[in-house]
Amino acid sequence: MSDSPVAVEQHGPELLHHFVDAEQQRDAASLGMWLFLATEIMFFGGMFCAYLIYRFWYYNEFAAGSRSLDIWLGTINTAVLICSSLTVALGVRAAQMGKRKLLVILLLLTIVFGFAFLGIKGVEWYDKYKEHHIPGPSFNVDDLVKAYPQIHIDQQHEQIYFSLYFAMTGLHALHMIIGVGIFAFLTYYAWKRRYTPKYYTPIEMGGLYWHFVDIIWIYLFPLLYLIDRKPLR
Amino acid sequence: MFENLPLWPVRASSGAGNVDALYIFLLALSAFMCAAIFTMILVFATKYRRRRGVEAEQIEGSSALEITWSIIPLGIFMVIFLWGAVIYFHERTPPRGASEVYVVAKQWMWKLQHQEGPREINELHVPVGRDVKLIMTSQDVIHSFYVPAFRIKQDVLPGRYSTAWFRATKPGVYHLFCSQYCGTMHSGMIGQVTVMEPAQYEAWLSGGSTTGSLAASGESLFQQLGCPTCHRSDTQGRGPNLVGVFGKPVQLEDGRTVMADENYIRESILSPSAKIVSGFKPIMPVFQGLVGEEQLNALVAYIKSLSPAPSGAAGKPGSGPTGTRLQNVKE
Amino acid sequence: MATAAVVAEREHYLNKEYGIRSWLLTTDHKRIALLYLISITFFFFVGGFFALLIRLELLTPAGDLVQADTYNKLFSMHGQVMIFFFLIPSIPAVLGNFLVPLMIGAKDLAFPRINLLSWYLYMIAGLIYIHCIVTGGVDTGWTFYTPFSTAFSNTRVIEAGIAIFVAGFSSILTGLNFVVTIHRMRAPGMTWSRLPLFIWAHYATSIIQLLGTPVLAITLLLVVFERAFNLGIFDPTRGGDPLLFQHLFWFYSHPAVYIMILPAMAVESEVVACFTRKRIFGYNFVAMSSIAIAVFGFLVWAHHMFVAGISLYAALVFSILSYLVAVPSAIKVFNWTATMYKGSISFTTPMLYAFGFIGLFTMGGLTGLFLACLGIDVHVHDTYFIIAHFHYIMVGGAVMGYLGGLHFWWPKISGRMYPEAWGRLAAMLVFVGFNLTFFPQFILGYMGMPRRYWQYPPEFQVLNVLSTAGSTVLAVGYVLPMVYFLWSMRYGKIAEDNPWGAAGLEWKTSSPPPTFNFDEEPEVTWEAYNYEQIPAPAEVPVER
Amino acid sequence: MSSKFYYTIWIALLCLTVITAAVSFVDLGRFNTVIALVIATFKALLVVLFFMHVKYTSEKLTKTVIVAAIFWLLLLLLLSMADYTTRLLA
Repeated sequence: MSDSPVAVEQHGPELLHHFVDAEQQRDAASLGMWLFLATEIMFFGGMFCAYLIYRFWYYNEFAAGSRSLDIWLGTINTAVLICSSLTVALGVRAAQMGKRKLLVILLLLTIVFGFAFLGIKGVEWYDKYKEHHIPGPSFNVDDLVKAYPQIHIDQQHEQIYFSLYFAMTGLHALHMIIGVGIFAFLTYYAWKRRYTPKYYTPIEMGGLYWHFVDIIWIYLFPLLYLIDRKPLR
Repeated sequence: MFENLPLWPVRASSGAGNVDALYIFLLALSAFMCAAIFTMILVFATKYRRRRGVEAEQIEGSSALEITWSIIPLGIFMVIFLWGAVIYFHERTPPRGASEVYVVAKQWMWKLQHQEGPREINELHVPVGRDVKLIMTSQDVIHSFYVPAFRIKQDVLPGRYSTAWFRATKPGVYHLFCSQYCGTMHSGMIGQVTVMEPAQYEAWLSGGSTTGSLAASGESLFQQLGCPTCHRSDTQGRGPNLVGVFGKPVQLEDGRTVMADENYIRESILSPSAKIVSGFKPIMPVFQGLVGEEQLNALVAYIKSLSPAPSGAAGKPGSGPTGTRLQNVKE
Repeated sequence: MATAAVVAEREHYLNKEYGIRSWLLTTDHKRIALLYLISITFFFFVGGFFALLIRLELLTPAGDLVQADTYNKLFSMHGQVMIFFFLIPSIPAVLGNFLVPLMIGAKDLAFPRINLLSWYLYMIAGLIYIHCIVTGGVDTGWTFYTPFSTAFSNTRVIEAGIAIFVAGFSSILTGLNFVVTIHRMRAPGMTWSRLPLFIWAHYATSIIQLLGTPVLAITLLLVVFERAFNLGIFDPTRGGDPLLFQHLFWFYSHPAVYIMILPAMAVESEVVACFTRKRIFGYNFVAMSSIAIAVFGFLVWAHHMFVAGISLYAALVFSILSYLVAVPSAIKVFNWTATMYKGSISFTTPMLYAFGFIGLFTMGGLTGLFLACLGIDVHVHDTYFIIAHFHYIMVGGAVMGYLGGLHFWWPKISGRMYPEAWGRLAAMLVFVGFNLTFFPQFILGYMGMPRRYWQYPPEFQVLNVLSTAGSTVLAVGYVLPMVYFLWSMRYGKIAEDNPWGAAGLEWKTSSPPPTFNFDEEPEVTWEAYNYEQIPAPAEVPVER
Repeated sequence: MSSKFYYTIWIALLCLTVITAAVSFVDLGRFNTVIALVIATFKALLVVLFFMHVKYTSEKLTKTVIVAAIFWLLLLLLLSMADYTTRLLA
């Protein structure tokens, strides 16, 4: 997807010709980034809308599908992303204070957390693949029907839950991949001493993007994993 | 007055006149607005065209004027809204006791079945003066049932029923169009609605092959599929007793209450676990893929026939015979 | 192509550098505007070609010119090309790109490189779409309704979907750039209440682009996923709701109508003010009505679904909300008309387009009342009445606005005057041809002719013949400006800096402007449309 | 802002994550969903206000953008639900 990296346009450390001063340049970048995040909210919003309607219609299937996900991996992944948000926040602070080495380390840590998240996500997807829970001709949830006899599951409707699951986590993961790419870029330039306490807008903007992707996951986690975990009667 | 104008569609249903009246009102309103604005522009353009030595007069604007020309249109709009809403409400609420025609749309034909039994393809015969309710579904993509002479249109969706109704008022042959784009031969998915005098219609009805009523074929299908083992007509069955269910609210296991309409019955056959009736277990097998749309229609018609026809059908001439027939099936 | 015509010695954005690289790697908003101009003109003629074939096919009731499948592809691709590759970018990406920084006194847009990227995204989308066209095309209608698009169409839906997805991001980035520019880059003294109405309308447009387009993007992406990876979000056989697609689609696509029409209104405000030599009547109301249209425009989408099977109550809600958005549109028309009162009106080509715009937009807007009205919509939905209505808005409104604006600012863009007589002739041809093409379609629609019909019952033929006849006149009206604009770049009279005697910062710099727009940073000390302080030109400049 | 402050937010976020996962195992009827969403919103607020510095930004415009985006999202959700929740009534 072509949407994300562009919003963190790499301004040169020097003031670009069409701005009056550095403050105007920074304010423009910040507003631009926030507007971009607003469009991202609407982008995921379309899927949230579909989710809301189908959860309202097919609550049982959503409950069963949610139970079939690994809550441990989900929780760990949430924690991983929160840790990455911390390193990003600390990284922006390091950039502000001109601590170059610390900045590079924190950026690298963020990337590591990013990969950890994607790796765990990959494991979860692979499990779904093994269980034939990927929508399509080979989709089969007999295992869920057997495991949760108390929940009335319609196999067809169950596909809707998993379609949404894969669409939402897939697009979230795509955003993560883009984020890792952006951070690789930022790390390189941080290493190259491009950022100073006076000019670290790209770090800040990249950070905003990363936090946003974290927030999306903060919502995806309860919406997908925690629909219905209470003991079955 | 527009009946004989070639640029105006025929009015052949009880609702068409209402739609035309509102349309003429809107046309008059629009013509007036256009005339007013265009006249003003023309007058200003001639009167204030550029002349040497004459400067434009700078006028800031006027809040009073702005509010006036916001509020007055809004008031008119609300009148239009209400008028249109009344017509729409009327169009979307089929009168009780209407005779029913089940419609199955597929690429690219209309399959219709009267509750009395006769099947038609791309043709619909109806008598003058009888309320006809269409219960429609699609086998593939979205279609739309459109009869311009009746001013009715309703999209026909796969996976659920949508309904429309009309009362024809004028004998004749009218276009039936598919108005929702549905693929290659979208423009070939047309048919005709033949409106006949009641006597002629009865003759037409008895002239066709006697397959028995739709409800009757639904009943035999009901037997064939083994439904009566659980859905018994007493309270001892493992499934709910279906007598008198249709048209009444149903208490569900999860506490919700839903109206037992055509879509509810349809869903309960295809995906029984979606809405479990309070006090019953989800043991019914799924019939998705096992019964075709037309069989489903027959089953729905049968289950509807188990509920007494509403007595509100009085005062609608021509709806008599079907009402009694339905009640006969019941026992 | 634009570089060849320039002979003046003074350095400006066109002659500063030459060569293909200086254009393809430019970050100058004015050059990017010209890149857009060339590319959307190309797509306009592609879409126009499809339209002509459609009209020719409909000359006779039988489907005799092309196959049914071909016809279905023609109207689908006509819609998609015209909407996503011409109308959406037309005024914002060409005139907006050129004028927004000039009008607010900035050197460039806030993100010049993103601006260029947005053009490249548009070109990538365009190339994917052209590939889609030449390898078989797409037949879903421009609306991609499921389940036809996901499970039944055998054409290149995925490719078309991805092309429009990418084009959407181009549109988002343009909107983002405008909002940031308008917030951050205004010259000293250029307060919000001094902004030209052109800027207000573009600001409103950008809001829609930012908040609506992503929803279209995700919706099309889900359709693509459904075709490519067997996901089942809209699939009725798996319990999905085809109406959900329509909700999401129209959440963008109804406001998208305002993406097309608001910028045209932007142009009209400037043109009407200039050629009546007056401040626009009720500046505040016209400015706020743009914002109101952008906001209310998001509340009305399901009026496209009154017969689709939505609930009765939802239909009532969306119908009443639809009337809300009609009020600010009406305010604009009344204010333009009132501006002419006691003005000093000259009948130049842009003004003729403005007259045409007001007339056609009024008719399009009034017929919109018919469609928002539940009782009438049931009958006319999905008929030629709708076709006529939205062509009155999009062609009668948006394209007239675009052409009017192009004439109005052509001296600024190219530094040359276009031939006025030819301009007036083309404006008249467009107006007459347009009405001849689309007015009969209102009647056809009420008579019941459904849209997207390849063959039709013979009683509809007379009106269809009229319509086809009109479309040929319209085509001539559209080709003419392209010819004389090209001609004027070499042979046109050299334009003065402010040939119309217009207010606005863009006329205070030279024609064509220098690369950084102003030789000295402007400081604004006057209100918008201060026509009492600007001398009118001795005569309306006419070529030769 | 001191790094200690960021660590505090981080700890809070981790705790909330554990809490939301744990609470989901307790049968609270409908309130399970409500609590899960309230906690998620609280977490999101922590990230937006402190990690993304919205609390300390002097600019109203940033807040306006966020509020507008959420408002538009609610428009999409609520007006769509206006259809879906009333379909069975008719």
